[in-house]
Amino acid sequence: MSGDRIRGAVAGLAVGDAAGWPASRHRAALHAPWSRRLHRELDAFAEEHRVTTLPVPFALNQPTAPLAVGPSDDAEWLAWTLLTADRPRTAAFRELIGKDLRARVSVRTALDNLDRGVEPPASGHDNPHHFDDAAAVRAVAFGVLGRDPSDDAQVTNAGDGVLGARAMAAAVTTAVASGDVTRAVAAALDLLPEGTAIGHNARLALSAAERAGEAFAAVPALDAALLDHVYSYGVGAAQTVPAALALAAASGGDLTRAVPAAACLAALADSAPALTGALTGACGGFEAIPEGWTASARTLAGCCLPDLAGQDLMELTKGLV
Amino acid sequence: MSGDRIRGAVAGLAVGDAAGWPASRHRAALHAPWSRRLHRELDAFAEEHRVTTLPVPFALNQPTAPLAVGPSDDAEWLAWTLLTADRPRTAAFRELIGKDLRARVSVRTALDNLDRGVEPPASGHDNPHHFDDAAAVRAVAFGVLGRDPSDDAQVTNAGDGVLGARAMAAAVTTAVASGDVTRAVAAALDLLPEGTAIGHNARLALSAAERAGEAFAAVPALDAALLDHVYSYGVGAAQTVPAALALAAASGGDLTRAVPAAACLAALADSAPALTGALTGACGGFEAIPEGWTASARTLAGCCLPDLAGQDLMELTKGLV
Amino acid sequence: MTSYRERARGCLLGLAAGDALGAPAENLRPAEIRRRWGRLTEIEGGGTDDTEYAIFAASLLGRHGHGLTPELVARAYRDEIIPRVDGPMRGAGFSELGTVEALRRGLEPPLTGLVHSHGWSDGLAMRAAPYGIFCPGDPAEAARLVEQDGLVSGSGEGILGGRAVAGAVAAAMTGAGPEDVVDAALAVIPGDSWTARNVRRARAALDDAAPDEIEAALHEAVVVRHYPWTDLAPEAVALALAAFLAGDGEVEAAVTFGVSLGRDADTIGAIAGAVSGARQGESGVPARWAARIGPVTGKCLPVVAGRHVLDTADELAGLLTGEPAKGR
Amino acid sequence: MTSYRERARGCLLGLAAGDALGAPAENLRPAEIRRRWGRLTEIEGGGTDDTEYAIFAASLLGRHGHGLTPELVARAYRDEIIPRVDGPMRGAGFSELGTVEALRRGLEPPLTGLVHSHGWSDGLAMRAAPYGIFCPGDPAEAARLVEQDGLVSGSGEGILGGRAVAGAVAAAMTGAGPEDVVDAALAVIPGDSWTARNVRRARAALDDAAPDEIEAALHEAVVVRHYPWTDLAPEAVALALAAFLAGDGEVEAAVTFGVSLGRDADTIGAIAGAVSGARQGESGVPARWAARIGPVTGKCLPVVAGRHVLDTADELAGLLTGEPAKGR
Repeated sequence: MSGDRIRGAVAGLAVGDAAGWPASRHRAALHAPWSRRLHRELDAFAEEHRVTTLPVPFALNQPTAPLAVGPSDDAEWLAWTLLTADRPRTAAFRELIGKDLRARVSVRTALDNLDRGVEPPASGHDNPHHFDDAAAVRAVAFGVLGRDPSDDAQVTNAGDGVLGARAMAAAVTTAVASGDVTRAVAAALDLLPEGTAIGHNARLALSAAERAGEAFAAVPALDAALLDHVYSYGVGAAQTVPAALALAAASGGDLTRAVPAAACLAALADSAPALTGALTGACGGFEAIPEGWTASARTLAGCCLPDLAGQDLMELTKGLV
Repeated sequence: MSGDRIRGAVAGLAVGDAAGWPASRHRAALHAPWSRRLHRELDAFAEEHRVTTLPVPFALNQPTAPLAVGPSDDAEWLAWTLLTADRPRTAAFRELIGKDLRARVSVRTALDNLDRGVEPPASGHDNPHHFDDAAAVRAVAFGVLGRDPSDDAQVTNAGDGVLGARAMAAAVTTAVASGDVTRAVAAALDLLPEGTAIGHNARLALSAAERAGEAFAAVPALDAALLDHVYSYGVGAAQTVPAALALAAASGGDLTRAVPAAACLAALADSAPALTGALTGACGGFEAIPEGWTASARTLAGCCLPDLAGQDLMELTKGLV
Repeated sequence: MTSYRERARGCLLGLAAGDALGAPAENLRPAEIRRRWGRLTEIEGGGTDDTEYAIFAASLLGRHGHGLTPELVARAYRDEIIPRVDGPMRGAGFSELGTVEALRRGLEPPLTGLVHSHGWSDGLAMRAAPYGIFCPGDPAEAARLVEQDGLVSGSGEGILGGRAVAGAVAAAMTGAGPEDVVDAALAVIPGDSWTARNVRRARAALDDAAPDEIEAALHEAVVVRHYPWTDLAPEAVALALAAFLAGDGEVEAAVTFGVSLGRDADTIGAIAGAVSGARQGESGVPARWAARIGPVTGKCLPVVAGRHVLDTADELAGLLTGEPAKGR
Repeated sequence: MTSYRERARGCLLGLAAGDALGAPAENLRPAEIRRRWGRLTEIEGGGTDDTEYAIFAASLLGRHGHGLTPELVARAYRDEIIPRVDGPMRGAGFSELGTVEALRRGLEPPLTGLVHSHGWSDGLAMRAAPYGIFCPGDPAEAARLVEQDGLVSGSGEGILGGRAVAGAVAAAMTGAGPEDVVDAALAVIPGDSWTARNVRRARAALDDAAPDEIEAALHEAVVVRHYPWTDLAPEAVALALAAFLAGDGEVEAAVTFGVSLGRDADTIGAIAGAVSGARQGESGVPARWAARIGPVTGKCLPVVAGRHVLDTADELAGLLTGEPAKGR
């Protein structure tokens, strides 16, 4: 039974990763660079001609498969973490230096730091995106393994970025053990001090979602409570982790309600659905996730970590039951 | 009771319009042009540096209100249609020529055609986007009024674009009268010949969604059935109207399930959620829509039709009960 | 009198030359073309999809003649095009790529041409010339035949654009005067169509505009302003036929004027070259252009790699006269 | 001996001059700056947010002195900044704008500085000079005071950047040598911080690099590569202090070198100008620069419109000496 929930956490992250609008943008990275340049030119054309027809990623003279529904950046980084979880974290990251890969600003900067001799925790701290949720995504792996994600997290993140990772790992571990979303959320909250942005936002988000009563209904309140929009990074742990906790709670742990609601939080649609999917997938288990989604979300595209192209994410959970 | 469903159709469209990822892109049109140019430059930076942190619309030295959850292009064009529904359609469109506005390629080209003396139906036919769903969005107005949308539709569209409008109007009229999603979908299907792309796709979509059993579960199957991704225009009536019919049906007419699922069909997230919201809003009525959504979706931003900035969309339904 | 063979060779040489001449001018504004080349008169590189697809269309006629049906065309796509689409398919238009996707999904024509959003593509018009060659003096039959091909990958105005070009070539194959050729094109499409309106509008612009304003007048008459792509059949066909008229049906004048208009310049050049080449025959195509036309590379359609338009022309002529194709 | 008043005037004149000189170089690469100006030595236009926010910070000290608290700063934002944000707020940094949003939502410090993602902004460092002026010879108190301001709009390294600059100015107000000034900056921030690491790294780069490689070495030492914005305090403060050292504590040399580094050039120039100006006093600021500094326009902070940095300097000096401010 906990095996089903372990698989649910991993598949749930991939489903949420695939459900968000940005997934096809990430997957389109597999296309030739001119394709994305043309995308920007079309956007400029629409601006100039004042037409509202926004360009969506397209496959002109490029393979169409990357634009089908499928997992993207977060699922690949989760897979990489599962594959390397038993190795010392700094050593695992060091192997990525110089490789052809795509990653969040925090990870890119951390690799640059390691390359310059800046070791953890400075590698994650001396980092303009120390607050992003790269480590929180990877923490799903440590959550299903029942391990502390801190050593991993501080390679690339600091502050709210590390707290978000600890909260996600604790929530996933608790959800895998109990299937109980209330207990999972409480386990996360225990690790998020009130005086931090992420701790403040998590409590704000949970009460806003509770008032709304249901996941989709909570979206406008979460937008108003969490996002400042001045320069709204879409992947800040202080926004995405609280949104995931709140939507998981509001849905009663139902992935089919929580993930699409997360995708409606437009500014957070890159990773909030993935984190939400991991939490609710862990609560409900793999078998509760619609088959069409697990079928289309389990095979990695290699859009961030080319070595993982074609890898079946669910294979990586085989030893973990 | 049908008054509640009329208001539900109108509010539902606005809610779906607000729920999709592209809404804030449209609303950001209220910001200074350099803001969107900078957005494209940030996208190019991310490409060059191979970072996955995608820029989301931001409000640096710009008002933040446009980036809060709210309605965008489709809600404004619906409002314009409600305001002008009693006027001859060509005359109503003619008044827009030369005005500062933003619209789909079909509408922009139709205004250009009218300006050159190309009258309907050629204005909608001699039109590279004759197939888009601009008229289908406006048809929600004719649906709640119980009128034929064809005269309106053919000003800007032809072929599937006009069929989509007829189908939407019929479905909304039936939903307002009956509250029954099955009958509403059947009314739409009656007007969509099997040998057309929209008719073919509608039947394909409905059976795919029925097999999936539930709205969110149906998303991957709809993606596989409807989208070719070669050059996937996000607003083709032959894709968005079938998706809306299928998700409305799969949700049993439940807006809180159908609209967020539509937002997960990434390539169609611009207008499929809006059309889905109109159908399910008409089935369930205004009171069934979460209050947080109706509160944030009813005030128009003026991002496409500046004269409508601040207009309360629900005021326009007052005479229609 | 110019033989069918000479006209067929002139038609496809003109098509290939216009394709190659126009390729570097594609999507440029006329002013930018003038800035770069003055008048663009010399072929710089190879041709594109226009030539390769025309050779493929001719091969369909060689096998099926007047018995061609959409089902046979779809089968050729499935047997000869799709298996060789190895990873990305390069150099084809949206409509062909959309059609390949539709065929892969198991759809049959006409749905294969309806389910993508580029039914109006000039992808049929660019390859319509062989149908005109095959029906000299019979524009209606040429138009009927090209429609069999078009129903697989296009719809609406895309099919009408193919019909117009096939009809024009069929008329030109008899050496008809330029105005008669354009009348023949108009005769095989509905008057109440975007393509017909554009052809009439372009013709009127030619009549009314001062010589130095013709380019601008043609753009004003038919170019879609608020749309980012240029491969619209109603536009490309109208501009190509206008170029044919402006060049008084002479290959060099028609093609160089056609490519000076920018937009889908290679296809405009290919159509103008095909129609005028059919009218004048092989001798009408400048020798310096003909010298630049070699076998196609198959970069867009691997199945035709190594084929030469002159061989294709000879085969088509052979179908008409019953003679086997001679060497190039 | 140079008076506090002369040093205060030198500090804020230097800040305003560096801000104005660097403004056109913001976000340019050093090579592009060289291409455009050779060495950028002449002020072209007005200053930016650096100067206006510094004047605002000084006004806080004038009212609250050593009793300044984050609550008082937040009240000043609510009373004097937010009501005048009429529609868009121009010319401020992310951190100030994010803080305004947080205050509008009813948050209190330190959450107002924590909930946006730009805690590390150099927005505090750019306005830290008045706190140093106010605490001559007492870097620790200058740092404590600037942190009260910083807790409203920043966090972490953003606050440390402000502390370092305030500490440096406090030391410079006694005419300390350049190395001692930088040591004072380091003394008021944790050694295990990004800012301290960057200052040490920049200093080492200055020591090690050949003269024509200093710019590149400084970039290599502290510039974040894979991030699109340049307003990071650990970077701007390290580059500004490096410029101060490279210019041997002289205003013109320090500021012109600082703005040659690009990145957040106006803030780098402002900080280098403030520290060196405090050290040299008003006479150290080139007269041609001083002549270009007029009252601020209030384009970033309407509440300070019409104020002149020299009046502000005199008021701060008056607080120290008990004398009322003299005319400019």
